Amino acid sequence: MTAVRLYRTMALIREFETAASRLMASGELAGFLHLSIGQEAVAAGVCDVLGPADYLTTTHRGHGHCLAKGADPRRMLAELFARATGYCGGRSGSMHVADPALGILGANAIVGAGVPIALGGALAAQVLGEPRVAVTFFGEGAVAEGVIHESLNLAALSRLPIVFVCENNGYAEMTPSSTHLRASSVTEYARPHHIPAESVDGNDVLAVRDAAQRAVDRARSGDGPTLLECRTYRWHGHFEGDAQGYRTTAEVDLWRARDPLTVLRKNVDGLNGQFDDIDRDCADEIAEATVWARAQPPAALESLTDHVYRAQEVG
Amino acid sequence: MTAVRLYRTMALIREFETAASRLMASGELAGFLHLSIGQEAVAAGVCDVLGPADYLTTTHRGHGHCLAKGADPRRMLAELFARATGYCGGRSGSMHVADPALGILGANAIVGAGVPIALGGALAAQVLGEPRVAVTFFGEGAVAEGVIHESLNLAALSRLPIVFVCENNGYAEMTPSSTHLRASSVTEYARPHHIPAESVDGNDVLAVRDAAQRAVDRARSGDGPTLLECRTYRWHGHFEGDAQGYRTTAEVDLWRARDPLTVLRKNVDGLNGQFDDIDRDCADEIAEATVWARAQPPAALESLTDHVYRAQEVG
Amino acid sequence: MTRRKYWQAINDALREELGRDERVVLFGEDVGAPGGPFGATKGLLSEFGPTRVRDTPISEAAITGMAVGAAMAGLRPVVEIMFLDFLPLALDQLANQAAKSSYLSMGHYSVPLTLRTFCGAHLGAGPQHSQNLEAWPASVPGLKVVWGSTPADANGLLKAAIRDPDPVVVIESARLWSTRGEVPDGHVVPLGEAVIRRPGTDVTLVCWGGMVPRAEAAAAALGAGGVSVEVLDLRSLLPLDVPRILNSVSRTGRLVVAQDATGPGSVGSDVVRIVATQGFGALRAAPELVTPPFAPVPFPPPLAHAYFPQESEIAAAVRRVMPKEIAAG
Amino acid sequence: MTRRKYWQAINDALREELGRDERVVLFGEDVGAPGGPFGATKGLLSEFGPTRVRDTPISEAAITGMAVGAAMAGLRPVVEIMFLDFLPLALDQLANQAAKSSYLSMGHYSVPLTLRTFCGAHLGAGPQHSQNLEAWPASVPGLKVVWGSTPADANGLLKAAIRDPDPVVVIESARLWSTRGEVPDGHVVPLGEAVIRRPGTDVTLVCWGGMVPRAEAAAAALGAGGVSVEVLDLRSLLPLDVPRILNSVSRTGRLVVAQDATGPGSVGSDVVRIVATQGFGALRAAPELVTPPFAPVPFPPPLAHAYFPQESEIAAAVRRVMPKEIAAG
Ligand SMILES: Cc1ncc(C[n+]2csc(CCOP(=O)(O)OP(=O)(O)O)c2C)c(N)n1
Ligand SMILES: Cc1ncc(C[n+]2csc(CCOP(=O)(O)OP(=O)(O)O)c2C)c(N)n1
Ligand SMILES: [Mg+2]
Ligand SMILES: [Mg+2]
Repeated sequence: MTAVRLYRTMALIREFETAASRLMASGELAGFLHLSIGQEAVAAGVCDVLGPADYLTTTHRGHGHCLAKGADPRRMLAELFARATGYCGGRSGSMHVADPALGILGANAIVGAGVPIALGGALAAQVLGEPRVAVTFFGEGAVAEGVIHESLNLAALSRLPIVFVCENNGYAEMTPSSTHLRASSVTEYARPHHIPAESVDGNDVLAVRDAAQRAVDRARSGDGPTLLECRTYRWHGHFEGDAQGYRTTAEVDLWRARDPLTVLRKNVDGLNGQFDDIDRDCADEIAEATVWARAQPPAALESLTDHVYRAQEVG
Repeated sequence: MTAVRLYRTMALIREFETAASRLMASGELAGFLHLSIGQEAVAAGVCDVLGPADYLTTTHRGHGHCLAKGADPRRMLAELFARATGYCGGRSGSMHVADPALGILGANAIVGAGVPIALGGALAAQVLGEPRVAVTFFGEGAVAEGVIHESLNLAALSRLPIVFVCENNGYAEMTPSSTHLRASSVTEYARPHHIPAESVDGNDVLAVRDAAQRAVDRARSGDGPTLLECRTYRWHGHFEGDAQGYRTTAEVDLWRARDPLTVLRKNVDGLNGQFDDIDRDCADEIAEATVWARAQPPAALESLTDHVYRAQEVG
Repeated sequence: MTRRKYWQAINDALREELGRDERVVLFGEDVGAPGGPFGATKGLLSEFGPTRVRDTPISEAAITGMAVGAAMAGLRPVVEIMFLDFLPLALDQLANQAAKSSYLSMGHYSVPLTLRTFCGAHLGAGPQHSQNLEAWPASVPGLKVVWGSTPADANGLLKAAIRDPDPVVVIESARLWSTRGEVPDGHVVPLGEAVIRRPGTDVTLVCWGGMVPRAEAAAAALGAGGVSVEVLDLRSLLPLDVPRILNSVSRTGRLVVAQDATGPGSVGSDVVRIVATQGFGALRAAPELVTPPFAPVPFPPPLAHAYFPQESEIAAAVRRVMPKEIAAG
Repeated sequence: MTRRKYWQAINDALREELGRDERVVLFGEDVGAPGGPFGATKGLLSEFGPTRVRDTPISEAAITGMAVGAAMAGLRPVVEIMFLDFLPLALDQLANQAAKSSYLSMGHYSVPLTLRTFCGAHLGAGPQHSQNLEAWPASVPGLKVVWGSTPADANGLLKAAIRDPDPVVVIESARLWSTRGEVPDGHVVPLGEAVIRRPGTDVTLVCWGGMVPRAEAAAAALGAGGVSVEVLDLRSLLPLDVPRILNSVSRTGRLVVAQDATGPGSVGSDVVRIVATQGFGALRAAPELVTPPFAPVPFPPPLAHAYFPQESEIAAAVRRVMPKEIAAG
């Protein structure tokens, strides 16, 4: 059943990132960690209407998207732990999860850069006549990067099977959206390209899923791109450790009160028992995954220069 | 009188570029030459409402803009001839005319690149509290470059005193606009940034001037940027020597029939005698300028490495 | 074996690859209906159709990014960046994305894209259309960079690039665009192999791309004067053919590198550095790097001529590394 | 003279320049209200107001272009590109515009802009936040590039950059962010001058930026073992201080360059090339260039540690260029 599946995805992301946050705080993880806690409905709603063959690119804040697309939380945690059995052999960390089996072309640490890469997935589907679509996630801050406008234009001109999903969480690092963008909705940026666009409540997973279904159907039937703006909020800082001087706890609390998991509980009747079970299951799954990942062998020093080239002939 | 002044500017550009075309055909000029014959009304109309202190950036097709801003045709021709007395000492050629005395921050051979540079002029005016505005010219093909969207956004956010002038001549090199852009008007790209925009007949110099006046007034009074689309057409190829297989002579003839100089003659009464005199004067002025420029000393070989740095201390 | 112009040999290679592998797609500014800004893609749109050969808007970053994604998704995209000078606009996608995807994904992905670009040096097109920026891509782990100096190499390197599983930048020379040469049938030039254009015993003269004819001319002139110059055309700038470079210098004991790029951060700087560090014992004289002055490229043909190293300048450098008595000869 | 952390010394320099010249303006992502992504612009917005200190959107190309135009129009803009890895996004504006404006206009314009950027190497932030791309700007005629390795130099070079009439790229090191040192009052470090961090007689060890402490440590360890290493901190990567480099090598006869950048197209490659071509006679052994392997930067700290050259690796290279009997000592 859809609501249960969606809840499960959100709960799993929530548990995964809550665990990651704890692991970072306790010093078990290195590097930068950008969490999407509070934004889970976007990942869950959009990816629910995708199959494993569909392409996906995401950002520095991409754990949720990858998990919702079907990524194994154990191998994702192993990657965060820099373990050899992580998605990238533990060598790339939080910001670069990629998996051909799931169509995940990659998370990305360069703001905006994943967007044209997703175009390429869509182009391949179009050229090869495959019924795949591509979805690219990006933040509202990324809309200031020129390459996104170039990509909207290209997608529109070639009627590429792609869905642009903007997670508008109100901030780019420590700076509020009003400093970055004049438009009151990111959907406005789709208009000049004549790309259909919709703005949805990004904390309402059913609304996100419905809008995503319309967009994916459009793409899959050859009618070209769509842009979805999902209005949401991140509960944690830009990265774990962010002092967050740029916002009030009152603002955060307002959004915590609109927890996407709670919203779904309220929107569907009589499933709280199942949801409680799911919460427990996910907590268990992530606890086990953490134990498993922690116990994995570390990224091998000998792997330092592996796979610089597919054809390993360059010194 | 305005119409006479505007006619004079257009006629001067027409003569200048017609001469340049001939000089290129006869082998006297080197490099690439991109002419704006047929588009003169845009340069004349816009620059007529600017003063020498206002900033301007333009493109590979920028002779008209520079002349309309007040550039000396002799020194411009000298630059095309690669003569030492040209605007850039003859060292930069057709695509890089620049002159601080006229606020010309430079023509540019990189599509789109002049646009953010003009923002800088506008920023300086704003910071220093000077009543200057900046105008940036670009083609409709350049609208596909991301940096233009970044620049629109920045200008809107900072309410910069700038006017974005898009000369929509229907082609980018050998490819028609429909291959580059989905929007039916370039003004659409201004909307998401909440930048006022107007589309005008780019062959009607009075209409261009009126729209430019509104835009410049807005900028000068602190109300921020405007985008103007001027719909026009280039009679010559993308560059001199272009075989132009991508369009019909019928199409060119249609636009030749809408010659901006003729349009002005039709739109104002009783000035044909003056206009004829102006035609003759401009022909004479350019003929003399050509003779002068040709006779100038060539760009000095010894200047090869001059001015790489302002402080010439690097070897 | 056919006699072809440089640009025709490129056109042939593209046609051959589009014909033999339906995963090959072509896109870029003016590459479709117009047949390429300089003719290299003539006829390909009508032959292979608009799904596989596409005109794109002027969006260097996005079209390169699209090529990256398409390559990851199973196509063999060939994207064109009209001038090498515009590469900075595509460089994030090239250096931060294409080059790193295989490494980042621990080899789960590869990025078999080919990026063709045109070095406008010697066209008289001025400082933003004449730069030799080959060292930028050639310094990025994960990329490969090649540059043919003959129609045969332009053809054979391009085909090898398209067939290669890694991202390859293929540079083409305005300077050589209309030069003619034999192109063997089914010609493919393996990436990473330099070639001796002229054997010699006194001095190794390293060059590539548009510089090769000037280096050959200098060598011929010097040969007539009794100095035997070995002309080594790198063809592949990344990876460099270090064994062939060292082998040549081990025989000659003398090295001159001639390039159209300015010195700092250049491929020629690397060649000198590699020989100095790995072939020091073989060097019988200080190596020389012949470059333009450290300045942008001026527009006027006479200044551009003075700017780019010419035969006489190269010959003078060769003479400088020779012992006095022979050099004078 | 005050004891300051590296980032505080940067903050001091910005405050001083904003205070002494009202043409100085600051902009970039998070530089205003947040006080900079890493604190370097703390307090400046409130002190100098939103006209002169601005938060910008994430638009590296446009903000760099805006800085170019602003500099041409009489301001002294200081623009921040958050990580050196993002420089490609700004590179057209930097290399094709800022660098060429003076040349193209025959000196009618100059572009006194300062571009500050942050090298994230050693932060554990992975392959797109850890690159040492200093050679790209340092290879462009018309630009200057500096990189301080101490709080005093970070301060004094930044001020010199802001006062300089030409476009200057100022790199700052994550690795050194919290290191402490004395900063003399009114300190200004002239662009283009290297400094001897430790005098020595046996080997010249060239380094810069985040590498300097490791080179100094290696030199100290070698000194204890009887090898006298002269540590030369370049500080300025463009222009290079060729006289000081050659002078040092003329005294030591031996050269090792240690860098966090990969080898091809690097500043270290240039240093070796310059010494090989201009100081060949002084060289008593093959020079060495110590670099990471030719690969992207891995994320895990142990792998990153293995990737970047450490003290022991540098010391080993120094020993290799020394005659056997001394090196063993
Ligand atoms: C090209 C580039 N510029 C700047 C950064 C630094 N940076 C990382 S995340 C971020 C903010 C992104 O904001 P947004 O797109 O809204 O995504 P969010 O973090 O809110 O999910 C910035 C500026 C970067 N990684 N890449
Ligand atoms: C970044 C960049 N990409 C491509 C080019 C090659 N180019 C020169 S002019 C041009 C077409 C520009 O079209 P448009 O903006 O409409 O101006 P128009 O020539 O019509 O005046 C192109 C693609 C360039 N100079 N710079
Ligand atoms: Mg955001
Ligand atoms: Mg046009």
